[in-house]
Amino acid sequence: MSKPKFAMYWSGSCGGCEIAVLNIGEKILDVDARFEVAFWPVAVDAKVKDVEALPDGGILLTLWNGSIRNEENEHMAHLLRRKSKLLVAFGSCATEGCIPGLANLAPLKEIFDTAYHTVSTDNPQGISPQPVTKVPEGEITIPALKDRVYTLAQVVDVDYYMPGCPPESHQIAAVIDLVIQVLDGKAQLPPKGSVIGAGGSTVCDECPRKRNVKTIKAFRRIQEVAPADPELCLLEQGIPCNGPATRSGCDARCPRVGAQCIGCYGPAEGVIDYGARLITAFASVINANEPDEIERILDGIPDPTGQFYRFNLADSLFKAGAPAFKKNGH
Amino acid sequence: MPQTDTQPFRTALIQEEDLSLLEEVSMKTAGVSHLEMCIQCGSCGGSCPPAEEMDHTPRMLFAMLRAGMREAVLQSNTPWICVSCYHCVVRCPQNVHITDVMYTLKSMAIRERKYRDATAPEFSETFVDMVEKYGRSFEFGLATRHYLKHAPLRLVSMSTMGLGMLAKGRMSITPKKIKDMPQLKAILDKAKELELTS
Amino acid sequence: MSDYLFYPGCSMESSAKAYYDSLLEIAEPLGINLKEIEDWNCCGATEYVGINLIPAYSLIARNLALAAKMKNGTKTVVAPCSACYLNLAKADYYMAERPALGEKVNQALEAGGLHYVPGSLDIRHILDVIINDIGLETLKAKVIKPLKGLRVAPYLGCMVPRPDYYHRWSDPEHPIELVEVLKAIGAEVIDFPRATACCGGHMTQIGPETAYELIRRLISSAEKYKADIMVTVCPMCQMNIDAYQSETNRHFGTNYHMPIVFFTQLIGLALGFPPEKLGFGTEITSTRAALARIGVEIPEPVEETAPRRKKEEGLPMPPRLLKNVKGKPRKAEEAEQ
Amino acid sequence: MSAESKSNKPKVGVYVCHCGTNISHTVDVEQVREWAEKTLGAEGVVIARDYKFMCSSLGQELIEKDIKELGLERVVVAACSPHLHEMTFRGASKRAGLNPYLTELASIREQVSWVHTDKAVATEKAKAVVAGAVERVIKNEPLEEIRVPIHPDTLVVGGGIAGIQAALEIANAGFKVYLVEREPSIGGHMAQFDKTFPTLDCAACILTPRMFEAGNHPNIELLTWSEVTHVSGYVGNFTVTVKKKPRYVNTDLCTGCGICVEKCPKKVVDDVYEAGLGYRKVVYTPFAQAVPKYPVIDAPNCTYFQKGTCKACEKFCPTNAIDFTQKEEYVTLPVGNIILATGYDLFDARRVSNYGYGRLANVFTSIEFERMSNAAGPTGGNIVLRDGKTQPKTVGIIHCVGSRDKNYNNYCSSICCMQSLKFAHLVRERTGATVYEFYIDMRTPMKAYDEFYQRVLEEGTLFVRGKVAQVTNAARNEREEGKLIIQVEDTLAGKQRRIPVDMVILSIGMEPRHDAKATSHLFGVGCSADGWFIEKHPKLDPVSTMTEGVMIAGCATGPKDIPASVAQGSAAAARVLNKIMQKEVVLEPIKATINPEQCSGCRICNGLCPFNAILFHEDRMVSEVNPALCQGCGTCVAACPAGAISGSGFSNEQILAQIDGLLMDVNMAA
Amino acid sequence: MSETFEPVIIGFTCNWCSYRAADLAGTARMKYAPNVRLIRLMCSGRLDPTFVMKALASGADGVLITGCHPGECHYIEQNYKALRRYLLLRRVLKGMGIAPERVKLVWVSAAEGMKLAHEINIFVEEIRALGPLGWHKKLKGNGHTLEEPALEEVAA
Repeated sequence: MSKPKFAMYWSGSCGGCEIAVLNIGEKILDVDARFEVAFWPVAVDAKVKDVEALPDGGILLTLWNGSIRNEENEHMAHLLRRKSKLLVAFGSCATEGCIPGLANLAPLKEIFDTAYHTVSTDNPQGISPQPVTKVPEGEITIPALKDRVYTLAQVVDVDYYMPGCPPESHQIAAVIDLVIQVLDGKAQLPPKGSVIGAGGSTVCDECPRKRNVKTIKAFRRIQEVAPADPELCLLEQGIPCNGPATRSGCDARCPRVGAQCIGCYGPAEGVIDYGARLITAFASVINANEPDEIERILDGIPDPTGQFYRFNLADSLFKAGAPAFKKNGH
Repeated sequence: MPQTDTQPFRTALIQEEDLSLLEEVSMKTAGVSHLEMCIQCGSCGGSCPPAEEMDHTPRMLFAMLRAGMREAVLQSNTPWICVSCYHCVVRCPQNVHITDVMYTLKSMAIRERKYRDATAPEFSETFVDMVEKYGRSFEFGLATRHYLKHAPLRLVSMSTMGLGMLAKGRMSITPKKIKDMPQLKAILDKAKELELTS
Repeated sequence: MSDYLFYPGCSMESSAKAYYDSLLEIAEPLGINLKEIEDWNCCGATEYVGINLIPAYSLIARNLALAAKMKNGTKTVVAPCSACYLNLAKADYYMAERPALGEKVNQALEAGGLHYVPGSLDIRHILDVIINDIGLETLKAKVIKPLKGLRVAPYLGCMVPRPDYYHRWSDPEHPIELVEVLKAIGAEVIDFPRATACCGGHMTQIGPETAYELIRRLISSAEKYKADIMVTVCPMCQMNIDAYQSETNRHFGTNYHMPIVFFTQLIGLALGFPPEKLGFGTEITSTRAALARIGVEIPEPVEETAPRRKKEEGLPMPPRLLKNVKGKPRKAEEAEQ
Repeated sequence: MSAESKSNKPKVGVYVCHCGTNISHTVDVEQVREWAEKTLGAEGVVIARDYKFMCSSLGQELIEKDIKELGLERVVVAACSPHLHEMTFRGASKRAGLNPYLTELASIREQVSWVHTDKAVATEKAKAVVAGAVERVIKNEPLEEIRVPIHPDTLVVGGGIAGIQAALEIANAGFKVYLVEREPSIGGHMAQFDKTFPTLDCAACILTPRMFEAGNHPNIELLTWSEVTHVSGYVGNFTVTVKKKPRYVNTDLCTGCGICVEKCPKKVVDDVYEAGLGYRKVVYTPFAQAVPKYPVIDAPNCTYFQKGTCKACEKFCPTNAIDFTQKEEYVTLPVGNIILATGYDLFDARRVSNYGYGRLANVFTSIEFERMSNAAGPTGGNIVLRDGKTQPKTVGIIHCVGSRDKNYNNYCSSICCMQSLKFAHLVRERTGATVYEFYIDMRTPMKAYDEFYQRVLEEGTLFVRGKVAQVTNAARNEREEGKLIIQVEDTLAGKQRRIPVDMVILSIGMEPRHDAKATSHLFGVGCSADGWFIEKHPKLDPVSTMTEGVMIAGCATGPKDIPASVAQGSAAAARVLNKIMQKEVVLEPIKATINPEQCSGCRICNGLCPFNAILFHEDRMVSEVNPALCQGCGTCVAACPAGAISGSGFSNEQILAQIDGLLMDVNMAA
Repeated sequence: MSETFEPVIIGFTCNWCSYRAADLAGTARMKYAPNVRLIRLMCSGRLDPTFVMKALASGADGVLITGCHPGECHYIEQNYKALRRYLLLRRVLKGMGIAPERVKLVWVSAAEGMKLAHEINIFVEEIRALGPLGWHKKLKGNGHTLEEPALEEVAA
């Protein structure tokens, strides 16, 4: 009998997730041993038509890495959904939009201009790529951008979610192990829709730093606190650490080495809006009752929206900032 | 000061009540007058240094305002006796802006020509004329003009003092004038068109 | 050297020249840099408000608008004259408290191409600046010739400590600021019960009898407390008590002789300036006798002359409430005079 | 990552009330009913009815019947405010066997029909409100009320007359009371007074027996010279820590003979009991009838403690009871209920500088006068000037000092009028002096109070209606020389008057204790901005607070006279007794709970609970809510960054669903 | 959108003060704008920013938050926590290009039925002036065609 098929796809994202997978060391051999890699542009040379040729559900496991930024992403999402038994939103981009999702704070036009018509771009003729370009040979098309960045689950049905930017390699290994055990009938798959490769609590759960009741008189950026107390909870030192609201699973890597958590593992189990959790968490530790003083303390968080939605904007209640809905000539 | 014959003392209120009076005064007063908050405790009347000269204590005047006794209030000499010492204001348990209410009553009395002794109102008007003319007050002009009109006799006794002041260089016989009179004039002309309505 | 926007007021150039001259003299050594407001105008005293509100406040506000245009670094306007100080402060306060007034006044100002945002300036009296910005310690340090033995009656009058909407003073009726300053320059300050009583204001012009009585009350109690001289911060008070003293005497058949000078003049003396530079001699009621006393033996202490309770006998008294001069917590013994 | 499942919704019944015509005159009730049945059918509404009066027994039976016959699992009643009839309809559901917390009341009367006029618009809003309630109730979960046993002991804080009264009531009912007082003796302000209005019986004569009874009651444990430092726990189960300040006197050996006091060489001004008007020794009992009788050494003033010498008291003590080595000790007491009778402070008359107190010798405060007129006081009851000898010939009594004044305290201190009248009587009785009373309004509302006013009028006291402007020593003429001049407008004569007097008495008002805010936090009771404790309900529940098991009595909630304070002492005691008799308390099941799996122990919630209901387990690094302590405000629920805290009764699911419901029409339109 | 825009506003009330104020306004038959739909919480401290965002994202044009006056919180001091969250939430909204004025916090005691009515009327007008938010419509965009939603103006 032939090996079950495995696929991995890279849409709107940086590709770090692909590296993270390759980063799992010899485990990668198990993948090769137990699976036939049907489609994985980074690793093997298979074409989309090969995928189309497969029967529906022909792929057992697909790890989808990346957000849905353009129509091609969306098209592939539908295709691989159809062809896969298990579709996993792999990494922050796929699960919650991640950094690409921040584009949802700006109008499409502006994003385009920034990409093609700013000093950082060498574009002497000022070319703006068009969805359709006529050339003597005929038409060339490139996928049009969607009005905003979507998460995978916002366009197709997703079986499992695996957060992280990127997911920690040991977590990836664990997940692969799990699937293999399932294949061997040694384990059960978790219920559809669950989050895999992560913990059920938040980063503080894995953070070794000492914690007390928190009362903050000032928020300061980490470079302004020199040196930060290596033992004490960063938030208690006024450093806006997203750990309290961010799903555990990364083993508190950043706080361990004295950098505040920026929230790449996304919201904890059952949370509806990640940013909202941080708003109330940070507001709760402020030790002031007078509006003016509170405002003064809040000035210590120069970009609250960025601070709270760096990874989660596309999956937040608002999904985007108002400018993203500007009607624009694109 | 005894009740004058133009305002005979009566024990019954004979004027038409004008219940809008209190609000009108309050509205025309700078700041928030709190006039309606008066509890008639009399700390103003008790505080007032020249109270004995007044037809009515401030408190009584406020009661009359409430009662809508427009004529009597505007004819009362009380606002004209007020020396703006603000003792009543800081002692008032209800934070009524008493001094400013007095200013309002003066201006109303002037506008309606209700005051019974012209000395004070005309002194103010003379003062203001000077200011509107020069942008500065002009004590010499003010004093002379004022005394000539209202107290020619006092002028004599005053003149010794006046001369003293002149001699000591504390009074000049020529007025000082600000540079941008047109600007001031424009401002004041505009201001005179405006009324405190809300 | 700290900068202040300066609003002299009309009287400083005439009846209160002594105040002006002495202030300008002492400003430099005390580190006060006064930048006079460009083309300032009369504040309308207590007269204009009694005639027409909006023009009156527009008149005042023009000065504020001009000052606001000049402010760089400092937002503090200093006025030495009580009436000016109060008018400026009240205009600023009321324009904010009563937005309707603020709008109207600004409408008027626009006609002159000006605008004023209430609250954008701090309006303060020179005494407030000296005690709270310069500080008693600095002042003490500058004293060359303490006024030892000069018994002064501190007379603040009305419009500086009252109504005090901005709560700048220790008390509206028995403030200690002037007392503190006079003590700092070594004068012997009497416990003057009428320190904030009224001098009659403009009544000297329009109702002299009324004014004379108020003046009499002041002079008589200053005499009773054996003051050599009264010290004021207000041109109007100085004018009334100084220039109308003879009138008052004539009116009551008394023969008081109570000179009154500006506190800046005495500070000037203490800082070692020659009297003539400080406008001494321009007063109607001569200060010669009083000034002659400076430097002679200490006269009998205040307690015995002033009709005050004796201490350490009978029932104990509650300690005085310790008032704070801003930035300077006071010690118990200082509170007791 | 949202996975909404619309499957198997519970059966909901909707009942729209006409409330006579109160609702139906502005809301088309029939239309709402019909709409609920049709449109909300998809949401699980199986039946919708309207009825004239849902709260009537017939209306309620309607619901019960449907629950039984249609097997309703949720009920929504669209009628009046839940504060009116929530209990009623929960009761109906309960009777029909449905958990009462599965019933919601949608307020379409107070929030719709009574406040809007346009019928069409009102009807639409009513629909939205109903939709909100339906969506919400679907997410409701069955709740069980919580029952907690009650510890029979009671803590009474404050040994004034209110506290003493409360303690005695409870002790006499046979239950243990701890009475904590921060001064060396119980008795409070009342012990300072001479006579009490309006009956003029001597305060000591009526108070001392009560003090003695309290001091010797087998069920009352006195903790004087002590302060409560920590309170934890909840109704029925408080744990209180009390700091016992060192007396430096061994109370087991001391017989209260008073020799130490006699021999102590050092006198200091007594600011507390003698209100600064008299002196006391450094080792002292505040007053003769003090309970307990043991003296206290005032260490900061004691020569031995300061210089290491003297020890006169120790030398002369016949029982060697003096013990300079004593240290403060802490005792913890388990109690079921707490009564706060912490009383009041007096207004600092020096703040009214124009009245000259502290500057003019012969201006006295009411409390100084109480001491002066007290036979046991510093002057032996002689009414004299500050010189200690001269009797005043004229006395002015000024009302409302620091009260009814926006510059100081806005409120009326309620006792000052009567107290001033009492003073007038005493002055005339003892000195025959001429007495002036300066008042704004004469407030004598209680039993026999106005009669007393009449009596004082009759005695010839001169009343001047006017708030005194100033008291000064600046004379204007011989007549005023050497006198205190009271300057006032006689508002009834309409004239300013200057009245020379020898003595001025300022009737100073009551103020909240200077440390009231701290106390309110310590015991978790509400405290208004000015500092008076807040009653659970100012009219209907004046001795309870928002914190179950903590009662308040006396002046801690605002100025009161002795009868009122005593009445409140008894009332609070009654409240406590009925709790004790119930043996257990029932608590509303609106509580927060923390899911230990999700809690990461970040400790953000710990600081948020004013009732200290959230404890942190260092060992497991998780926080936990103590359900009996939790008051159900939900602040921690809203604050938890991990979403690990859920609040029963007001869960996220319920509220989010309600939002969906309230906005249903908007989304249908779109 | 129609010519006369009728805002839809979600109001959060505290069980002990503002909700009772609403009852009072009712019993006193005070009339006020029908645009606000109230939700009862036990305390303004229960207000989770999620609720506000949820309301705005699902079609509300504004959110009114009400609680006990400072110092008078039924739970002693929880209204201060509401205040802190509110102030931070407004900053985040601004960052999202949503006018922070769409969310307003007012203190209303149980006795202030009149004030509540008044505040509601004021807020309704303020939101009317801001125009519709219509976020629920915006989110309905299928990703290819965009309809014309009103654009927020936020002072930078």
